[in-house]
Amino acid sequence: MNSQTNRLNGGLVDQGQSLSFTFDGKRYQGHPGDTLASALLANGVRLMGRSFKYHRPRGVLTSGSEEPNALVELRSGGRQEPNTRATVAELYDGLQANSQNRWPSLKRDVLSVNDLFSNFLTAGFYYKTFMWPKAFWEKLYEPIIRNAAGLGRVSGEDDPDAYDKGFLHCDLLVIGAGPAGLMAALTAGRAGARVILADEDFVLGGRLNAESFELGGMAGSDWAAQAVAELSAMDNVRLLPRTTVIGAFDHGIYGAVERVADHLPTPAEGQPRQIMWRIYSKRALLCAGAMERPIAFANNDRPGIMMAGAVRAYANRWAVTPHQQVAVFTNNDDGHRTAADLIAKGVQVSAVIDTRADAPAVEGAELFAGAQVIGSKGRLGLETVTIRTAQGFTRDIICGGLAVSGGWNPNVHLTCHQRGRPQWDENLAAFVPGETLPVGMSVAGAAAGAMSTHGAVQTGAEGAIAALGDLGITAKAGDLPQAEDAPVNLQPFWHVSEGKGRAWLDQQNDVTVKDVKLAHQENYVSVEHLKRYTTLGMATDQGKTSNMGGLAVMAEMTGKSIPETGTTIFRPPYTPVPMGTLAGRAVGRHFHPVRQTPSHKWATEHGAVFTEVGDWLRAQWFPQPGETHWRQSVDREVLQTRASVGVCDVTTLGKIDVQGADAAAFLNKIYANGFAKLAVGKVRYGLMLREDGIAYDDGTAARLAEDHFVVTTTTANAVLVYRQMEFARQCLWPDLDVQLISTTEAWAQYAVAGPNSRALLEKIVDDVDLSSEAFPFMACAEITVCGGCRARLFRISFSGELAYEIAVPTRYGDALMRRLMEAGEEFDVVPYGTEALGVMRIEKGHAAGNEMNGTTTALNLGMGRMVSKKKDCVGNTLSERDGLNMADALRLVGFKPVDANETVAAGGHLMNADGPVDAAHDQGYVTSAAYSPVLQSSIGIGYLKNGAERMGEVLRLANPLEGSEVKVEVVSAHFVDPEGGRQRA
Amino acid sequence: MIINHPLLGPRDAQEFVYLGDATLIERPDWQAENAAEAFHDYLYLRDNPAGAHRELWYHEQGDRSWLVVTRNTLTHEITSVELARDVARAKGRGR
Amino acid sequence: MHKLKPITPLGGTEPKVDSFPGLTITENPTRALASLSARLGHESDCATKARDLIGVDLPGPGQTAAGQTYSAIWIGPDSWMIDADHASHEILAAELKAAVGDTASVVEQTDGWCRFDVSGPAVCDLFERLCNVDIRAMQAGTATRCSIHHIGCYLWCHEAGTAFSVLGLRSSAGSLHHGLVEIAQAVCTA
Amino acid sequence: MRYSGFRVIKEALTGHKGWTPAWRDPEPQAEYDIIVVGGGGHGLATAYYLAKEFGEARIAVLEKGWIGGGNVGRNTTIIRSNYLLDGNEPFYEMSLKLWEGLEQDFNFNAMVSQRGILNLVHTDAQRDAARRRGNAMILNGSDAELLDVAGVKAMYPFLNFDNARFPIKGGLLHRRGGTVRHDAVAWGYARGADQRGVDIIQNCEVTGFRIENGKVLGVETSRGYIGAKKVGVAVAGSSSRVMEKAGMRLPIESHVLQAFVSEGLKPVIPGVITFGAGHFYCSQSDKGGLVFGGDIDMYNTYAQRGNLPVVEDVIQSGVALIPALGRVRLLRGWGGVMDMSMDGSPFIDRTHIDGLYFNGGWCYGGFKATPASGMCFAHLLSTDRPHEVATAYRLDRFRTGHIIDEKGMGAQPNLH
Repeated sequence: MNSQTNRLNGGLVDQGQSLSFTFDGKRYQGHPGDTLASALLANGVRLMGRSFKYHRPRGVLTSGSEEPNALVELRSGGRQEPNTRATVAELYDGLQANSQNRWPSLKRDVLSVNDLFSNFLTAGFYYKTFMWPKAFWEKLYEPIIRNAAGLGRVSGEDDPDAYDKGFLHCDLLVIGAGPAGLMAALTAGRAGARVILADEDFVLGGRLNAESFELGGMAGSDWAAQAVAELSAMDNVRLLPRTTVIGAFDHGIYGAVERVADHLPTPAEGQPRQIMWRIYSKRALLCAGAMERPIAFANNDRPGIMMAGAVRAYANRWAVTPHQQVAVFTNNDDGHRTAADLIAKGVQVSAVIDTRADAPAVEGAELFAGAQVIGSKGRLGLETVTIRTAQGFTRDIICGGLAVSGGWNPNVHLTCHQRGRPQWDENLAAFVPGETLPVGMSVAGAAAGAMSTHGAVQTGAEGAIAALGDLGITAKAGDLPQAEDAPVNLQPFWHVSEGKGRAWLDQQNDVTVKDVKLAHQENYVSVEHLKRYTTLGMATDQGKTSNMGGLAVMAEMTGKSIPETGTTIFRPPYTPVPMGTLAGRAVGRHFHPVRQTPSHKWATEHGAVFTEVGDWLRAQWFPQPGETHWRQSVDREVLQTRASVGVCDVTTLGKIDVQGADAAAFLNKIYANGFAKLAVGKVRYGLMLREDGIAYDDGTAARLAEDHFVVTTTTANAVLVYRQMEFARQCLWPDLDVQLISTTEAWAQYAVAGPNSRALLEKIVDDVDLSSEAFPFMACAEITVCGGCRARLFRISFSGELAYEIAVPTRYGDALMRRLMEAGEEFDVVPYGTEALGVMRIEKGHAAGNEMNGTTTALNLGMGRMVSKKKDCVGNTLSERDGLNMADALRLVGFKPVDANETVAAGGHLMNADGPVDAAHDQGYVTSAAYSPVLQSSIGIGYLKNGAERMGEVLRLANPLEGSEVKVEVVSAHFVDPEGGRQRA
Repeated sequence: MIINHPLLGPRDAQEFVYLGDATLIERPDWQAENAAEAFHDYLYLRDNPAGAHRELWYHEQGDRSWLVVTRNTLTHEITSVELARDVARAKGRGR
Repeated sequence: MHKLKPITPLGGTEPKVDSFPGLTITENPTRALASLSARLGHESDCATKARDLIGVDLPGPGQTAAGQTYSAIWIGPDSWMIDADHASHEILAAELKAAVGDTASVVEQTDGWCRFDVSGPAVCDLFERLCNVDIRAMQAGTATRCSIHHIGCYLWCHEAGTAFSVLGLRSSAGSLHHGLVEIAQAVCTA
Repeated sequence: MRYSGFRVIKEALTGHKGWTPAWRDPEPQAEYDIIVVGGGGHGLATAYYLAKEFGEARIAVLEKGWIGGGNVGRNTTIIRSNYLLDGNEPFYEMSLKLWEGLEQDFNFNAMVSQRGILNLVHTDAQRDAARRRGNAMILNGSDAELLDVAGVKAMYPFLNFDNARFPIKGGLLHRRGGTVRHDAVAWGYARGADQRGVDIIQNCEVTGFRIENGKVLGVETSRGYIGAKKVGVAVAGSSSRVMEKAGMRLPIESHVLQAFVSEGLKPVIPGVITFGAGHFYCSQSDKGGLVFGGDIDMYNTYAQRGNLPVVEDVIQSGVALIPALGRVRLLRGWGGVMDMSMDGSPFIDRTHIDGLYFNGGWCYGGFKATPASGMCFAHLLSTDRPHEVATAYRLDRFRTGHIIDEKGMGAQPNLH
């Protein structure tokens, strides 16, 4: 037998097919075309959720994305979606939903006890109590509040679905596919413009599918289907159903979310769940329609009390009624349509209660003109409403559903996204789009206040023609389809003052008329104060169904008009968006691209441990059989390099090719030290300052020809230095003849370091004399290797050993690494990674990122004399400020533990040998530390006040964070070969 | 936002890196009497108007041109876009 | 000929090819590249000398130009990327420098880049989910910089709507390839 | 009226008739001893402490819109004292201590909740920096703990530990950091100040300063001229605009920082957590919404709204850190205009105009600084001497080179 007791005939659902789904574990049947809400109603389920604060039983209020009440947890496991609106959840076979914010069950929710204490839990009560005893807030009160609050649960499991992002371009973006949007798209499409038509619904047509009246001499839904068919046949039109335009951003850019697979159990293989489209529109036409608003009255929140337009939509589109007996409560003609449509569908309309004394008659139902609903009964679902008639009698009316209409609010949300303010329309008693719209946006249809179907198609066509006109595209109006053009007959009416019990404004956040009155009493009168104090409109619906009511009550209290009282502006997103959709594919391991070095393949084969250096993956060390701790590997790599020879991939250093007649003059300006006189075939260390005089980056510049340099930067600053050099070239010295381009990736570069590096390279290079006489320290040359492979050779050293850096075109980098290892066998060559590199540079006292931390000067680094005063260069003027040249300025020095077994910790702070250990007595800090296998001791370098003058002094290195304090001796930062003899060997 | 690149036409601002006040082009003379003061004002006291603002953007994800964009900081409306190199020359910057 | 064996940006000895219904993605390591930037005040000499070598005028912003042997892509004011077959023009930079002399700066760029040739009817569906370019409006012979999965790329249109090349940073070839393939799987559902 | 649980019960039983306005709406007087321009958190706190701690009378707060409408009402509610540099840490530590006693002090529950703030580290260099900072915090009397991966896992098991592009290598935990109900801070200070006789005047925009021979005499406002012996300006976000009326140029740029909140969820994130490999920080409000933010939009702006790229960048980082967030929905985003200073640190100082004082340049630091900023600005306004923990916040520090650059980014406001 059919359990769908409230299913009517007809509608846009396929009653020939059944879909099975569960709600709170109970199995139900629905049909293709249903939403979860329509299917539950069809099955006689009115109770769908619990409210946020008082855990009041709630049913579905609307039939759209503005739904505040019917929020469920959809799906399970990693796909569990809390707070899913049953009104937009498309039914699929096997759909699984659970109610939320209740325990143990939806019918019996323990926390509904809150409702009994509601009088104590009025707006803002928590600001006035829970302050004593102080400790109790965090330990007792807050945990209770946190557990009671919140709505759905997040599973905590990883979301298994993928999300795409995309970029679309069009002449005209039409937002909303109701009568106005469809007419606009047709008009623009027929004119040949590039059109995108987006609508959040899975069936295009908007209210045309929810109403019973005709358009163009046929059922509205048929006209919509016909229009959609014509549009989908146009190559220049792109239809985006199930796509919500979530925000209007600067310069015609719109965000839109397409729900690709939410109507399926799981996305198809390789398919995303949703797509985040960024739409670049030359013009946009907002045809978002309007939203019906409630009338507040005592206990107006019982399951079964719904918006009149929603009841109509359920009946006409989904062939569903909330109950077999429904009453209507309205202040305008539109509410009467609900009565008529229900009657036509065979539903008993027990009464039409119209606040207007002159309400038009209704056929087939009793009319109470000039009457009000003053209360309702029914614990888990509406049973009766009590009304006060025009004559002053009270009367109970039996009904399981009440369709409420307080009039319609144009859907102005997107017009506010750039902080435009809507303006008041007396006739509609509603806000309509204001003067200042986002640039390129215009509005048509009900969203613009044209409430009739005729008004919609007319303004839709006109809107499209005008928008395209701006773009020089001529579109023709053509004949408009025949449509109803009923005027808006409405008598503003916001809430019923009579009646026992609370009258609800914001049903999700449980804000009542009383709460607004209290806010007024306590002077939280400005709309923003009202919102924040009562939480009105702060729920997941952003107040779509509640803001107006709250404003109206506040206006009543202040004696001002509604527009004087103010309006809250809406913010993106229009409806809540899964964060996965906004994140897209760049998450997990693909959060950032990976940059691999030329020797990556070889290093992987040789068991390298890799580390992230920016986006680069670099070999950190190369464990050998038997090595159980990384230190063993690193020590070996260091010792073997210093004893014989080691090879390290240094491709990641930035390389910028600098050419031009003025190349030398240019480098002279961006480096603090001089470059004009650097000879061809030579390399020089360069220190770059920021304009504020702080050390920025360092590297080398090799002069390959009079007009040709290759500059290296640190790995971290490669992009920034290139940017800064382009700034200097284009903005500061535009008439210097210099051209720049990055060659970081084009060359595979390896450091070959150690006493045997020359001997090793001699086996590789094609007859080049590498003797110190022919190729001294800091020499460079373009050569060939391995029988003719183009290469660049630099004699520079980061390790302090006799060392070279050799570069070949990247594609040969892998082969060169293999060749170097093979040729180096006789010297027991080792590959070394970034750890050994770091150890050797600390042993040598070379500054790196930890030292050039953006706050240190050349003086701090001990390079004060390098900053030329004889020329103009970036940073030299401001580097002379007193604050950067204090007598006791920090100086880079070395540290050794007095007891060689102790460890120097990077990040430790230096304190005098005796005296207090606190910030006031801070002498400096250690920037980098390592274990030196050469000195067989932990060592560090760092900054010490007046450090250059304090050699040999013993200090305390305080590391209270890790509870250690070590005595360290101040030494030169050059632990190994301070004279530099080795690198010149 | 969309920046109408003088050479490439409309490009998403996301392709650009923002630097700020275009007066950063007007770097003071290092040998001037008041060089220290001039550099202080140049680097630290930049324009920050509520309204039309001339500012430097770098097309890093594009052709690497530095641009001078005139943009309203209240509405984000962009009224002109120039190649910074041309602006710099017009300001008398050279070698 | 020297003894060093090249590998492709994806690390193979042979270029990688991935086929999908309506789409083929081919790694292409067979091109040589060199940048050409006119020296200040020598812009027109540079243009003349370049034309003598390439056989066509250097293209303007957003454009490319194809000669018999060489093609040119505009990459910035007075700057171009010159493209030729690698097997026969491995020392493209040297050839170019010889041709333009002191009128321009020339820099070898061949191995700075990885290149994927992407073709088939689904190519626009692919790129509209990869980069912020009006791909359906892109004409043959145009090229633009764009960002794909945070990787700076050149997108070069050979045939409107069906044949493109993507040039990305060589070190990121793996990530770029992953990005192309995972979206190809999403858009190419036979 | 004093707030208390007892009072709530009494009012509930008597129909809530007794609740009085949280603050009055007085008409401006002709003259005040001290005028504080700006009814945000800092301005209201300044007025509160002037009245309460420095015994000043005849004080007015002038607000162009509604109080608490600036950044105190549009931030991510985080409080902390985890700064590195000597110029900053003592100030923020004093601020945190003030937070700890604030509610009892001004008799308003602002839900100060010391849930702990955890800065994740993903590289060895970050760990070294975290160690230096943690030690600086402890040496300044604050608290810090260095966690290893296991320690982080124990607190936040659902972070991306196994499939991360930049693996988590530990974190710096600051247990006394946490969150506060931001609006309540403005209301609490306003109510406390009002009860001590301060005139809080809303919808009163300062349109100019009356200055004669180098001394300020009062302010021109949308509600007429108001005289004052001293004027303190605390209008972060609009500092350049307002001080321009006094002929001053500031080392400040205005940028927008977007913040976001998710739909309400049952408790999932206990404290405040910050990603070290991307722009993302997050906490969960008592109502259940995840409150999070990231980086600023990078360009100068006075529009209290941002653009899509930053939204996507922030949320990308969020999902990269917490994969389960993919299913959580973003409810709302908003933008606050920041005073981004040239070194990322604020100003609390006299100006070259006698009687005119300035408080601003708070970058992101403003909310957590509210109590100390109010206390120190009140100290300066009342005694003409800087408070000992705020001596570094001088307007001339770029001229002298005594810069306070926590991030080491230099004169590039949008990078601080």
